[in-house]
Amino acid sequence: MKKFTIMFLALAMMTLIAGPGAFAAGAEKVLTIGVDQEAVGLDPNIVTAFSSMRRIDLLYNRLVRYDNTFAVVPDLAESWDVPDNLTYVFHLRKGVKFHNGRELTSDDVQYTLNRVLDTKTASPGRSYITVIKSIDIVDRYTVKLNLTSPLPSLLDGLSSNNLAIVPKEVIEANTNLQKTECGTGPFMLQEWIPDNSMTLVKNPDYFEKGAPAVDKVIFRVIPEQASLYAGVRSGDLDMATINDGATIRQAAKDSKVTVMSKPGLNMRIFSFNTSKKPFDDLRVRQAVASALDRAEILTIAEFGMGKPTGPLPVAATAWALPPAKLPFAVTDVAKGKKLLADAGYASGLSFKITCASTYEGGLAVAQVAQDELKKIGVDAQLEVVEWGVYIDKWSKRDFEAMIELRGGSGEPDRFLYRTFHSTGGVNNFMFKDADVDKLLDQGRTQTKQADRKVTYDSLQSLLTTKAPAVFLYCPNENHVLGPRVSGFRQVGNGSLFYLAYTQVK
Amino acid sequence: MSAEGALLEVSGLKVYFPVEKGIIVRKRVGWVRAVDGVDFQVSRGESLGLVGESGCGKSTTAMAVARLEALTAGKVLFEGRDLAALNPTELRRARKDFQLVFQDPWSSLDPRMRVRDIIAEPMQIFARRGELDLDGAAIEARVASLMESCGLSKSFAERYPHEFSGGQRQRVGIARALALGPKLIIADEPVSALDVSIQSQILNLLKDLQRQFNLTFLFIAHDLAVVEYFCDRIAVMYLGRIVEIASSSQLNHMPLHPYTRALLSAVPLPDPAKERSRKRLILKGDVPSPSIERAGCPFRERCSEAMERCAHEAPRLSPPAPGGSGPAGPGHEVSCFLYQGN
Amino acid sequence: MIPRRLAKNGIALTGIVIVSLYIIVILVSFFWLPFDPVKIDADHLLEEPSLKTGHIFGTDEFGRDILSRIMKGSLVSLVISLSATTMGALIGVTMGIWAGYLGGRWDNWIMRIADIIFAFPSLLLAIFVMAILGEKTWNVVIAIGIVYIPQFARISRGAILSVKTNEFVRAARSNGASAIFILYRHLLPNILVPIIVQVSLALSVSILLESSLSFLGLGIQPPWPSWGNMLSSARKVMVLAPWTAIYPGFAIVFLVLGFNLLGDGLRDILDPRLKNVG
Amino acid sequence: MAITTNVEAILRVEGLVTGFRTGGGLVRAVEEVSFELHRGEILGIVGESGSGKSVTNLSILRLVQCPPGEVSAGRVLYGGKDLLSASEEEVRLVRGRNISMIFQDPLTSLNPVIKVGKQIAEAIRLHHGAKRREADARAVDMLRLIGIPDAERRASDYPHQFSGGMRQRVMIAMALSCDPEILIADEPTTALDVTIQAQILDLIRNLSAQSGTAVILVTHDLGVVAGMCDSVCVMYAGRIVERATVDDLFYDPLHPYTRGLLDSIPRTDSTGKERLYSIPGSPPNLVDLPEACPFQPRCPKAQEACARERPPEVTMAGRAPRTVRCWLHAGEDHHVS
Amino acid sequence: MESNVGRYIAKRLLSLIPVLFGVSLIVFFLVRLIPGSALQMYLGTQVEATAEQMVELKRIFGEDRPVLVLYVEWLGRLLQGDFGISLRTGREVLPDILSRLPLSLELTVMALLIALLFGIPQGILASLKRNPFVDVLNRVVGLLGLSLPQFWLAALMVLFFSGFRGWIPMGNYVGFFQDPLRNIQMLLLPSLAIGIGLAAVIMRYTRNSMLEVLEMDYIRTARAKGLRKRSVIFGHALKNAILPVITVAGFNTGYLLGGAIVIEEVFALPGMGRLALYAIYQRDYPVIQGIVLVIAAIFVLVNLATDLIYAMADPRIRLDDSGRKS
Repeated sequence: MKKFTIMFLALAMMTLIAGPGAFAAGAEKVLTIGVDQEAVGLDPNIVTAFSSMRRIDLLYNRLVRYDNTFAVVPDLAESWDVPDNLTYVFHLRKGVKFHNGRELTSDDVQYTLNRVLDTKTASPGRSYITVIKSIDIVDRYTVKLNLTSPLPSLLDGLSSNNLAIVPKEVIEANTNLQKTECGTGPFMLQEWIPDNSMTLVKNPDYFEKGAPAVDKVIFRVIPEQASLYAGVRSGDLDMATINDGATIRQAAKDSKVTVMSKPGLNMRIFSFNTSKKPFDDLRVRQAVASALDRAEILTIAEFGMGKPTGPLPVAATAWALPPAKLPFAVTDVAKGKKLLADAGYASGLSFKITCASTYEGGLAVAQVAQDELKKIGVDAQLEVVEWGVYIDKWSKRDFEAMIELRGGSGEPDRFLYRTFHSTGGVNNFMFKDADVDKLLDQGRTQTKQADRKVTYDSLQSLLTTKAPAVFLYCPNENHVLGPRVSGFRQVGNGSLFYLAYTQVK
Repeated sequence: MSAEGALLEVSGLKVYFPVEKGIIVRKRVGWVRAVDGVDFQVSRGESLGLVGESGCGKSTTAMAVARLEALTAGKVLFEGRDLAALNPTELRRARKDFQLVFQDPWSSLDPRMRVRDIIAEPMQIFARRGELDLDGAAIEARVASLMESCGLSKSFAERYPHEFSGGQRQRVGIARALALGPKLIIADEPVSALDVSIQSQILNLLKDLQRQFNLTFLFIAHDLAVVEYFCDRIAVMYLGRIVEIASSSQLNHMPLHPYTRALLSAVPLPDPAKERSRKRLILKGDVPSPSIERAGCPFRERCSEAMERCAHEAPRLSPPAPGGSGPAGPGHEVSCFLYQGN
Repeated sequence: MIPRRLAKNGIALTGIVIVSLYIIVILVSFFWLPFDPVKIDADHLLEEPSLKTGHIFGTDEFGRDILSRIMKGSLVSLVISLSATTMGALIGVTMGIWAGYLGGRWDNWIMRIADIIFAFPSLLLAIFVMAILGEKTWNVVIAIGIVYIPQFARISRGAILSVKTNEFVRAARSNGASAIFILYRHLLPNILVPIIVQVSLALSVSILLESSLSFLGLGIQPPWPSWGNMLSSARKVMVLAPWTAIYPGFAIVFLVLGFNLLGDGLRDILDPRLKNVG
Repeated sequence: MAITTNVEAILRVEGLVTGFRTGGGLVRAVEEVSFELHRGEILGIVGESGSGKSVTNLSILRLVQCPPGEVSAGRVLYGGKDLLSASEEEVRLVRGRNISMIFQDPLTSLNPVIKVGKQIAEAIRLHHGAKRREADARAVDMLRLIGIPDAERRASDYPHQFSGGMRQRVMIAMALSCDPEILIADEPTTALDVTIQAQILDLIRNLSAQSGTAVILVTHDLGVVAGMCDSVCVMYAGRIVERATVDDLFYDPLHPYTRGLLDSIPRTDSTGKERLYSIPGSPPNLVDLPEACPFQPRCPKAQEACARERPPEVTMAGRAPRTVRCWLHAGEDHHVS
Repeated sequence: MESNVGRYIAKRLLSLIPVLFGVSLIVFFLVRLIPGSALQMYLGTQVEATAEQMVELKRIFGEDRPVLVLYVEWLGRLLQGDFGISLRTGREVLPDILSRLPLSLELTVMALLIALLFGIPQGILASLKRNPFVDVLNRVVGLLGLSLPQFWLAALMVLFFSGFRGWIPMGNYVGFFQDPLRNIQMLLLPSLAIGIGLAAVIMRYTRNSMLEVLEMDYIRTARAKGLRKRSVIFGHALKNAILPVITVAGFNTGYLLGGAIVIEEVFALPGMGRLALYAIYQRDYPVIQGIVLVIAAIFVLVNLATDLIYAMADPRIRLDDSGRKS
């Protein structure tokens, strides 16, 4: 007993003395980034988890990618031609090497696209490119895609991480790439300790000269937002991805750190199950739309870290109409009350808002919405469920109203078609509207940007009026940076691709 | 051996406790032979004492007679009916006729019940099943009269057991035992836990009650002096068997079995002169474990007169052979080769 | 007898005073609260505790008054802990006393079941139950109650084992009493002491468990406050506004302390061995 | 028989008062107890439960738990020193070396988790400064001496591995390991069967005779007293009601309580089956005893004075110190010295 | 003697089988009662999948066969030591659990040590100082420790210590064998948060047990022998008083292990509790099943170890087949 005590005290003392100074900085440049979630797997064609995508950003390349203005720019494809709207020809960069040293060729592009298209792979990226009829290899560095029908969002789809180009031999050796990695990206996987850290090292053969600027990127998994922020403050972390408004607001006042914040592509919506009473009645949906105060919701639920939006994310400036120009832009309690009364709910209405206590589940938004709806005589109950139950209810359409966070897109077709078309894969509103369907189909076949703009402008108005959901706001994408970091840029879809150009002192 | 007037007749009584091993499946690996073949009878109105040292099986015998311990073998004839063969309902009914008085005045009364309820409970149990024709008022009256018979002041009825001294608690226990008007009282060391001055009170009370209610006693004790005072006949037990049985005075003045003699000589006499002059037989060693199976006489290791025969043959309880060490009275039986022909 | 001794025992008395304070707060909360505990107030987000604004414990990230929410939440916390403990105690004690009384095979089976429940990490078990049954107040009660079953089963079994050797049990049997009669009339009243003490411990632990569940987002439904879900939502803003976490935390600490003091005092009073001391 | 007058007293207890504070009030467990013990003497202290006989002996070595117990008055003179006013350290050195104790229940009185050899050796090392090895060897010797077979091996057994009688032998070995002048045996055989009791009493008697150790034998069994003791103190309700040589006490009891006690014992050597005498009533509650003879409510010879005033301790004429605390004999006081 | 202990351990280990079997049965069906599925979680609200893809996905996620068949298959593989493959990460379950086990165990052991090192001396002190004021103060402080919610304490610690580098793990957890000092430094606060409640429990048990033991006859014997107070307390009293403390400590070790869940989450420690939490959130059935089984096994093993330690400390306990100790 006594021996134990002494030993323990001795250890404690040594710890105290050795403590903070115990780790020495190496000569190499290391950037440590804190994130709140661990990657699930690393196979770009298979994973769906947002957290995995953030690693894949740095490990793999796609044919094309978004830049920080949501413009599609070359990645592995140096350039591309679109001879007609059913044919795409990509010219690949030469001398691009996979991390195993082999050069990337058009075979790999063909293999990857086929892998995604194969139902056995069960790739979430398949829906982006189902229109591809065949993939022709023109030469070692040229690939031609033939489509069955026009798809203006094809390039946009190809920029998805789910369509990152992978080497055949590594997949065949490992059945998939979940635990291993062999991309063409600026960084290579060195070590992965699940739920703790992932260390990436610089790819010396990266095709872009001068990139990456650091030798190592270490991802650290810290679930608590407050701890992430504290980590950047204390210097344990160089930067952190934080999505919690309260923490960001705190960090914004802090001179020790820099906060980068810009509206992202994600979109917070208040969605209705249009197949169920009372939301099968358009007037009820519109009443809710009139009652919700976007500004207040943003202030309280996000601490102001976001921007009101319409059906297309405001950040996609090429397409999105500002919400002020759309119907129901202004909160109008009287109108809401009248609409309700017209629908036969003059004496009030009660329904359940399903939400989850996680960030995506929108509990905070739901609480504010609940409060606001009281003003038009709606007694909304919150059904706060665990995230898995939330997803279950979502996929079984077992809800009346729901607070959601939808991943938007810089390209209107890609987001709107699957979300609001009556055959759309993620149309869980059970929304069926002939006019909307018509406009969506039309947008797909039109090729000219100006024509499409007209179509999607009217579609935005129509969707806001028909209100399968109330489009609330786009939360900001936030990064908190320590003093050592420079050169980082935010994309807006969460991508950390610009870490490849980020420097540390 | 026809027991004319025998209220209780016990024959071949054995109580073995299994020694078990194993965790998932429990297997029996041996027996503790707590009672190993006991025969005796108690006549109406008689008091039979069972004496012996701790672990000799006297209490187990009493409990088995009362069917509070499962019998391994043997018969317990109570008024000619074998208690061992009764089904649970019959047994429950039969319990009215034989009741127990326990040793420990502290644990034998439920500390959460008032004295009145403790004494009334047996009657309530039987009345509820319609086996006793007493209503609430009648029960209350009977409780009062029982308390009086047992020397308990009426004012005690509302008190809890812990408010009493040991002697008073023992009186409560006796009143409870009498509640159903039993024929046989099995008293398991009823005065062992009491101080001398209280012990004599209780012994006198029991004697009075015996006379008053014509009770028959099976009286268990380790104190020979107490048993001799209280009982008509005494059976001495050792390692689960009766080694000697005789009338009290006979056992006192003419003990035959070496164990009985040692026991008697070990009892200190409250008389300095006698103590100084008496010759003591001090036994060697301790009582052996009852879980060991043994051939021969159970007492032989500690016996100063053990013969070779004792090691492989067990003596049977029988009247001493005439011409042995002296005259033995009627009903005097002993289990020792010293007193048996070949 | 016991009430008088309770009053004389300083520890128990302190416990009673603390618990009574909470009960008074609950009673008051039925009629009066400083502010509406669920009313969102965009003008007073995360305000510091101040006498001037009347938010003496400050406001949370929705501008709701923390004191009002703590007061409102105390009912939920107390009701949950009482019900869950009662449920666990009823089931557990029933299992335990029968196992102890019947012994042998029955004992083995009943206690194996208790062992199995016991082998589950308690929080995980509660999480499972919550996830299966859904987030309703009564399900929190069930989830927490289940956790207690094995504890009560073990304690009451042990107590029965020691009480059942008492001669008054034999006396009852010799009077022809049935097993149920003996169990409920004689044995149960005599094992109440350890059970009562365990109840007071369980009461306090259930408040902590409810908080843990709410902390993980599985407890009481917002916007209705429970101390646990207040802490849970405070987690995000506590760097900014420590009072959002500190006051609900103290509310828990003091009530749990109250229950513990009460239990400790009860143990002193009811344990006959300690009766002569102090 | 040791005639005690001309042998020096090695222990003198004078006016000892010990009380316990309880929730119900002050329990006066020992009240003005005085007696003396002489070299080689076996002194019996006899009384029923709660009469204060054990507390008296615990008070001698200041072993009464404090609180709630408290020795509030009196002197215990040993070796020219008053143990009650001596320092704790001085008393500690007397314990086990000069005055040893054995207790009623040898199972609970031995530490269950320490080997018996070690428990004996402990005292030897402490009081004789013996080395571990020596002490261990002496412990084995002691075990052998008090008749434990295979002592060498048994020394490394734990108490629960011994039978009741053997355990009491171990206690005795422990108590005698430092050759004390006085052995206080507190109900040493109460938990044992009669045949084992006979063994143990025999052992104590022989050891005392051999080594000249004086013994205070606390018991409730007058038979044991008759067989063992030279002189006796009878206690009732915390007081010594009668003090006499063993023969005087048994053949000429003076106090009504002593007489009642003797008459209520069933005897194996009696002839007839005459009804036992029994003292009516039960012992008094020691809290707030009235200023009266505590035995008065049960006494067949109670007089008016008995209910009014506490009887004085009367020293009687005759052999040895003979005292009685009773109004019946109040006029017969003989001060010897 | 030795073979006896061996046989006892073997038998106790055998008796774990029914318990673990029961646990496996319950956990397997319990997790499937929870609404939601791993497949749903994989798809989330963003992914479109065609009917053919869904067939394939259902096969991959094991939703194409009856649950009973799945159980039998799982049990069969389990008996061969194969815990299956995570539905979330595709990694093997057992190595994933085993890689996190050391941290959780270390956390538990440290918390236990803290509890014992604070609890026992404090408990002894409390039992000796019979001054009512000190006694009450001691008990109130002890009870306060018992009343602090672990997660609240942990959150406050993070709040106050996050400014000091190195005291709060920031996803840079290092194993004990990589850097013992850093490791202990990092785990000190978390284990304090977990251990403080148990310290209070241990203190109370030690105190009560000491009080009880100090009233025992053998303490009187020891004093009558003339032993010094110190020898009486440490040589005689503590040896006995520690026995119930062993039971309580062992009893609570399993609880500590399970209770580390929230703490691991708050302190960002890659332990088993956190794995369990995510597995539940993601409906990663094989991982949940594996973890619950491992924790249950550890729990019963700890109980066994407690019994063994108890038996070593208390010679009265014979490790034979007397069955369960109550």
